[in-house]
Amino acid sequence: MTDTPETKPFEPVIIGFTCNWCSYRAADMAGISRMKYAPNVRLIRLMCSGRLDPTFVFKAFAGGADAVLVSGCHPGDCHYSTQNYKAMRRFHLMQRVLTQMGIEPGRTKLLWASAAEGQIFANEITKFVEEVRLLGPLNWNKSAAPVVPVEVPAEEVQA
Amino acid sequence: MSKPKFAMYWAASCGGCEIAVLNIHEKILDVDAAFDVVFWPVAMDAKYADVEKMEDGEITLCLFNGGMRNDENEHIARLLRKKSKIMVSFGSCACEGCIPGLANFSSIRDVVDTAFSTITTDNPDNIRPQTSYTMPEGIITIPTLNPVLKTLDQVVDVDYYMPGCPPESHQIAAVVDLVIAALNGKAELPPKGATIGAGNSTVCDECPRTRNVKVIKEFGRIQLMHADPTLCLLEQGIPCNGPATRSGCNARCPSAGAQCIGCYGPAEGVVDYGARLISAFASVIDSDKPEEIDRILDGLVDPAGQFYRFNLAGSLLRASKAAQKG
Amino acid sequence: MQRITIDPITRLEGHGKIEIFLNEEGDVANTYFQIPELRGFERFCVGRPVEEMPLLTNRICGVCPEAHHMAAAKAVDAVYHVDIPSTAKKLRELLYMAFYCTDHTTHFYALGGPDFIMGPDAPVAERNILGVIHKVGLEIGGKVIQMRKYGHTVVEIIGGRKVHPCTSIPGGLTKGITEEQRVEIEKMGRWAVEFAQFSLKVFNDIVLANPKYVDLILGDIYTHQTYYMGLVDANNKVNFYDGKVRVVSPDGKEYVKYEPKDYAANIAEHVEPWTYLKFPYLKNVGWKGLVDGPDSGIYMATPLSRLNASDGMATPLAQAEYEKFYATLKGKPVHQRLAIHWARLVELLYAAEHWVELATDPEITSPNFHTIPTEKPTEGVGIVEAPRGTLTHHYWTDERGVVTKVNLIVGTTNNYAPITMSIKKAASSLIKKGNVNAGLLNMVEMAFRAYDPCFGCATHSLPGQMPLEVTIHDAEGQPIKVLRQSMG
Amino acid sequence: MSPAEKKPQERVGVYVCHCGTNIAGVVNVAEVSKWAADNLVHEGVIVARDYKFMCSSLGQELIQKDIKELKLTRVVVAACSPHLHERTFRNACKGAGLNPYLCELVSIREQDAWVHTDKIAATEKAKAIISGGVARVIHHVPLEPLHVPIHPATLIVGGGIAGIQAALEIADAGFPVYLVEREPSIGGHMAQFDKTFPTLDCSACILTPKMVDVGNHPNITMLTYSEVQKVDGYVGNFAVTIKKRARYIKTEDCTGCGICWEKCPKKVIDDKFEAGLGYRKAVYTPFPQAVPKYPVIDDINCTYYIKGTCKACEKFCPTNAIDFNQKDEIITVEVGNIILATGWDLFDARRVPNYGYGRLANVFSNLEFERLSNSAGPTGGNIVLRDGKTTPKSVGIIHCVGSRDKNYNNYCSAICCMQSLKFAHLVHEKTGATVYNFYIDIRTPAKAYDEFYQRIIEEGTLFVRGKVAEVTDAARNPGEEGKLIVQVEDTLVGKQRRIPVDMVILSAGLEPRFDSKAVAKTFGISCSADGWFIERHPKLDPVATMTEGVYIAGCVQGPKDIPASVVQGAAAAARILGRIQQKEIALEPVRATINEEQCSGCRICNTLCPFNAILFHEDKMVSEVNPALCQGCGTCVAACPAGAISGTGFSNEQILSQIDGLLLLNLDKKEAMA
Repeated sequence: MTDTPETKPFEPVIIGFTCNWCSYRAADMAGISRMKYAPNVRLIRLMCSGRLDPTFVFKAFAGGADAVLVSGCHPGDCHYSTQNYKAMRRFHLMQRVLTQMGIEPGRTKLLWASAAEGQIFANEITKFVEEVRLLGPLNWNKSAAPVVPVEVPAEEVQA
Repeated sequence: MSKPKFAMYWAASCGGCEIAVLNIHEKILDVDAAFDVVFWPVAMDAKYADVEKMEDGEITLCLFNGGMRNDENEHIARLLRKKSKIMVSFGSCACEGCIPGLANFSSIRDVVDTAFSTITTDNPDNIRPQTSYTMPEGIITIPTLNPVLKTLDQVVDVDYYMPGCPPESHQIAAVVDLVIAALNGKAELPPKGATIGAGNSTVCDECPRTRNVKVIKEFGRIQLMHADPTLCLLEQGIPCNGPATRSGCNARCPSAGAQCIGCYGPAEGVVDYGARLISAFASVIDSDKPEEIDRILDGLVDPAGQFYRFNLAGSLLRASKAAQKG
Repeated sequence: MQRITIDPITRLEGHGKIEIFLNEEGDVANTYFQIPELRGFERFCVGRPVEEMPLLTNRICGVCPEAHHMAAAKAVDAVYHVDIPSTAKKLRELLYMAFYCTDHTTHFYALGGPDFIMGPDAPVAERNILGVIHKVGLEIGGKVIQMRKYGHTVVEIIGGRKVHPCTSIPGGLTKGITEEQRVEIEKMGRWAVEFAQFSLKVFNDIVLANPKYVDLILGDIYTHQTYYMGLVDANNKVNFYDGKVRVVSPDGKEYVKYEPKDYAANIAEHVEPWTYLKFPYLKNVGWKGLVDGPDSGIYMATPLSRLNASDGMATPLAQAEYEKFYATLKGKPVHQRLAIHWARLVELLYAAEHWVELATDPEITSPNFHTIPTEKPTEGVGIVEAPRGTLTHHYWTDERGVVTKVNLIVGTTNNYAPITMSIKKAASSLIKKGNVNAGLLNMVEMAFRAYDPCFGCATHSLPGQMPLEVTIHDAEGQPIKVLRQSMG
Repeated sequence: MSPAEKKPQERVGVYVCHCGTNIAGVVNVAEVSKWAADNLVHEGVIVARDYKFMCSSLGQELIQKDIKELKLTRVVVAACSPHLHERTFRNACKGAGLNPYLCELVSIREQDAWVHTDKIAATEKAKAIISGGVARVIHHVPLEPLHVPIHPATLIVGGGIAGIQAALEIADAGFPVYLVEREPSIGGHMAQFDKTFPTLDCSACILTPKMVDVGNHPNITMLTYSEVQKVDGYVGNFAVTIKKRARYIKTEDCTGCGICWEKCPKKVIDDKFEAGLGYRKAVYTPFPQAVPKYPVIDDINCTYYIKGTCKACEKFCPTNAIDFNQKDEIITVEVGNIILATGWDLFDARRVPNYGYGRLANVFSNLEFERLSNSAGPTGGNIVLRDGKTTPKSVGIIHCVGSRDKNYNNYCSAICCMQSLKFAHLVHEKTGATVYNFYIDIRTPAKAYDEFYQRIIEEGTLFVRGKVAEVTDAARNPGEEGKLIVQVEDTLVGKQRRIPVDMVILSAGLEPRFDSKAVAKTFGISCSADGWFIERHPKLDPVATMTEGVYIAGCVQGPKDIPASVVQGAAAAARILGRIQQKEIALEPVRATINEEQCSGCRICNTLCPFNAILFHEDKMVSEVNPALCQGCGTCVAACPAGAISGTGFSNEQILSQIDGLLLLNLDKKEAMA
């Protein structure tokens, strides 16, 4: 976990998972068109968002990433027909688990971007970086939150 | 000539592992015959002083069960590691934290506060146990609890892992045979870091229930239905951890009509047990619409607990350096 | 001031630790019995689906997981306000009887037994199960192992697993038993009855026939005037699985009898800063410190307590033994702690008899073993008698049946205060003028072991050997003398 | 309980490209390569160099020299996107004797230099990216492409112009073709048309010769009145199960003389070929030039099958070719490749109620009009109203019916403009009526198309720019009595107009076949949300699909006109011929494999593969991946609860290590270990 001194602003480290056919090419597109975005994201290329194993996301957080981006083809346009739907289902469940683990939902983002949407890709990354900057570094002390708030109302004393 | 030395110890555990060892019944006599039992609190005089006096590596085989809940657990783990040739992480607590590892969902402060503020607790001054306390007669001390419960291999180097809560007696017997044979040069010990006394596949491999392709339309609660006794529980919507849980238990719980709760931990080579189940369950959810997916997932009232019931302390997130700081 | 540290005594959750402080005269100034472990089930069970409680709380104790499984099962039934089918109730109780036989057997032969069979002053090396076997013959060892095997077999048939059963759910069980299984269970049950009678005979021949032991039992060192707690049925007979909690005062009169759900109005837990374990006491009598007598809320929950708190046993053979018990020990209640061993055997016989009753019940093989709960889950209490004392589980849930709060008062915990007192009493009466000898250790150990302690419901030690090491420090705290007993 | 981290001792070379100033202008490449050399030694990095253009032959030689002299076992190139030069550098490694899959290309141009301005941040990011690449490449394994033989035969589904073109191309090249057609005859929609734009040559005249060629071709097996039921196998080795519906005609005896349908007493409205305007018999061929020539008996309408008597056809057949007991036949053919040319369905104009089609007699669909104006059609080519005699004096043609309309289909159907212009011309030519074209935009984007548009304007056709709101027969003034009134906002003059006409022709759009989704599933390919089949690449690979060995041609891929369909038919054929010539095909070795010992047969993965590559063995209770069908998406790898499935090229070790690398955790393993 990166402890940043008050002096310089907190620069989040974000790991991004892209699909070989859409979002990775969107990143290429952003590059080719020289669009600028925040340098905080480091991308990993998968063949398909369907390859995304929650282990990868947990590994990234455990390794000190402040946030994780998951991206793939738009629903309906998956290069492998329907695999991005599986990615979507996993993402939903994964986020619930992460929340219970004390990691704010805002630290994970699911982004659909086609090969042509370099601009969207660039904008979303910059936006995401700012959102994470506001959340601050991943704080495990703070985040070890109870799953259900423990309340002890007095009247419950009589069983 | 002296027999090889045997030790067994429990850190933060329930004692079930000891009972499981005793349940190998007559085999226990083989252990007694093959080994010189030098340290086994459940069975005999247990004094750390004796162990401290031993040569390093003097103990041939040490079965260590229980998690690392406090500094004393860690101290003894290090001591026994030093003195033992073969250190076996024995049972779910040592291997992956087991049920007590669920405490890692909350801060240790939270855990203690809860224990000392229950409705029957008479604690007007809101007292908490002190690791060192001065009584009129003098200072008395108790161990310090760790911020998170750790697995054995997060504290010391481990030679073998033997999963299960507790490990099945027939598996223990088999391992005992293997080690004894190996000591007599009649068998090969597996490579360091291997999991012993368990299968390489998952519980489904041993489960007698019939299986079809998986399509989850709804998650159910076992008490709210009369489950079909012959059909795969997961296909009936009951969140059964069998698909991701290492085989070796003969699928006891599913065979008895209860879902597998995952006490044998992850299969060979799996990095994060819970992630396997998250990915598997979610993948076969029968919907492509976010709202409907959420509705179906609402049927899983405690996903993290479901997927990390025995494995939280050993999970990527809760085993991370960062988490252990907190 | 001198200080004696007994560390470690046998392991109880981590390991228990006894501190004995001597005053300038070398007499006992005070003793502290510390429990250094806390796992926090009350906290981390919060957020879990309530139907998992019988599986999670199992893991509090691997020696009596059956007790936690049952208390939890009854609590979750209560949470869902569901009446379970009588077949389910009988199956659970049958499992529980088999468990009791196993557990009581283990304790009597491996733990408590040696003290009497071998004698408190027998050489340490012989004062264990092996010594017992040598003295009373090898076949008894076989019988003990057989009894444990049979017990675990029944637990596995009904509970699905030998350790940490898994079949109890809100509304009953996940499975029933077949006729073949029933026949097998009945066979084992009948054997268990004979075994229980045999065990009482062993106790009779070796202990009661020996005046020295009887004196020891009746001796003052091991006597405390406390309240006694136990679960009783409608006829105030001892019951392990169900009924009301009855408490009798030191003079044997019924002090209170309450429904499980009213436990919180009757029990409170005192906190000390030097131990992780709490001291339960009778709320309405109050906490007066570690002292006995009618004005102190300290109570005991053991086999002896259950006999004291009841009007008898529900099965004929056990009832006869019950009467003999009080006749021999002259009056009721019996305050002598060492009588717990005998009481345990009376319970063993009852458990075995009831085992047969249930195994021959026509309903036992019925497929009607689960009722689907229909009401909204809210809150529930489940109480059973664990071998080591009254066990209370109390859960609160939200409308989805997810646990929001948990309270547990675990078997042995009930006896934390009495045990502490016993240790102090034994120490005080044996340590005079700083004179400490090995005999002290045996005696303290016996005071201790009578309770069959299983702190924080961890496990207890086998066989017969209570590892004790006593270091005597001088005023500067320098060790001046080390006494130790070991297997040699 | 994670397994002890593997600590391989590989010899890694790192090559940082300047790409002229493209990278070097923002990233301090010299610093980066020095950093790699200093900080990644324990990972096995023994050399790190930077160079102006790594992709140049000199750059490649630099790498090859190191591979040979420094005995490199792994190569990491930090340059542009793998999509640009991965193959380049892999080949370079191969040239130097290193398995190409032991080379990893990481992008510090598209993903770094080109998108960041802060030079320090960009340089630091480059280090992380390279660290990730190094951590990953260590876990690469040598891979060999998968070689599978190609069966020389080809299956073509759909006997329209695209399918016909493809069939002839392949057959002429000397390879066997199975041409499957659902209807009794090949020809498709083109056979229904009168004239074809812009040349106005007669559709039948240009199509019929091709149909005959197909019919007579020794290399073509026609399977008309047939449907594909099941496809097993994979590229090069498909086994296709086809259902041949019973014709009740002994084709070996039938001469196609036509006496049977002459004598057949049962008239049936022909809503297929004649678009409901004409009749056919219960025994029939769809049209005179049908190929094959022999008819079919429509057993739904045939009196014999209804009443059990009649058999007129049988009585009169000179060659006893009628066989009422014929049964459907299931056959299986082996092919190496498949072309799907199943075409399109016409948008049902009834779905636009305000245009009155089906309600107002003289509102016609474009297909109806084709038949009306076709000299072989029900009116012998006379353009008349529903009454069958009255010639219209004014005709309105409405464009974009069901197309470019968010209520129906968003897409442009591509052919309607030209088709409507063609209609306008035909009406003029044959009736001299006044013609209005109601259009949104006129699109004439092909050779000689716009010239045709100009010609139609000159012919005096009236053009009203605006989306027609309604077609009604409710007259508001005497002038409108008995007419169809077209209510439209003329957006050029900016006012509402009511234009009375005698006849309205709706240029209904093209839609995917009603069963396109099912067909896609049968062949294991994907269709877009609206139902058109998805090509491998919209620009660079328009006729291949993501499924190796399955190609698409014609309107099945999206609306297009005849020339475009012919082009695609030929293109698909060319692609397949290339394959057949090679006799075998090399597949990318990025594949999933299941460890049988670890697989528990839980069957979680079974439903996850869109290519049906995962099969379950009931006997062994384990699942298996067919490597030739697997496309390497990795979804099953990620889903396997037992961790029994591994994916070559994108293994867990590779990705997990890359994460460590990107987070710079690999700089000091001791630290990184929790």
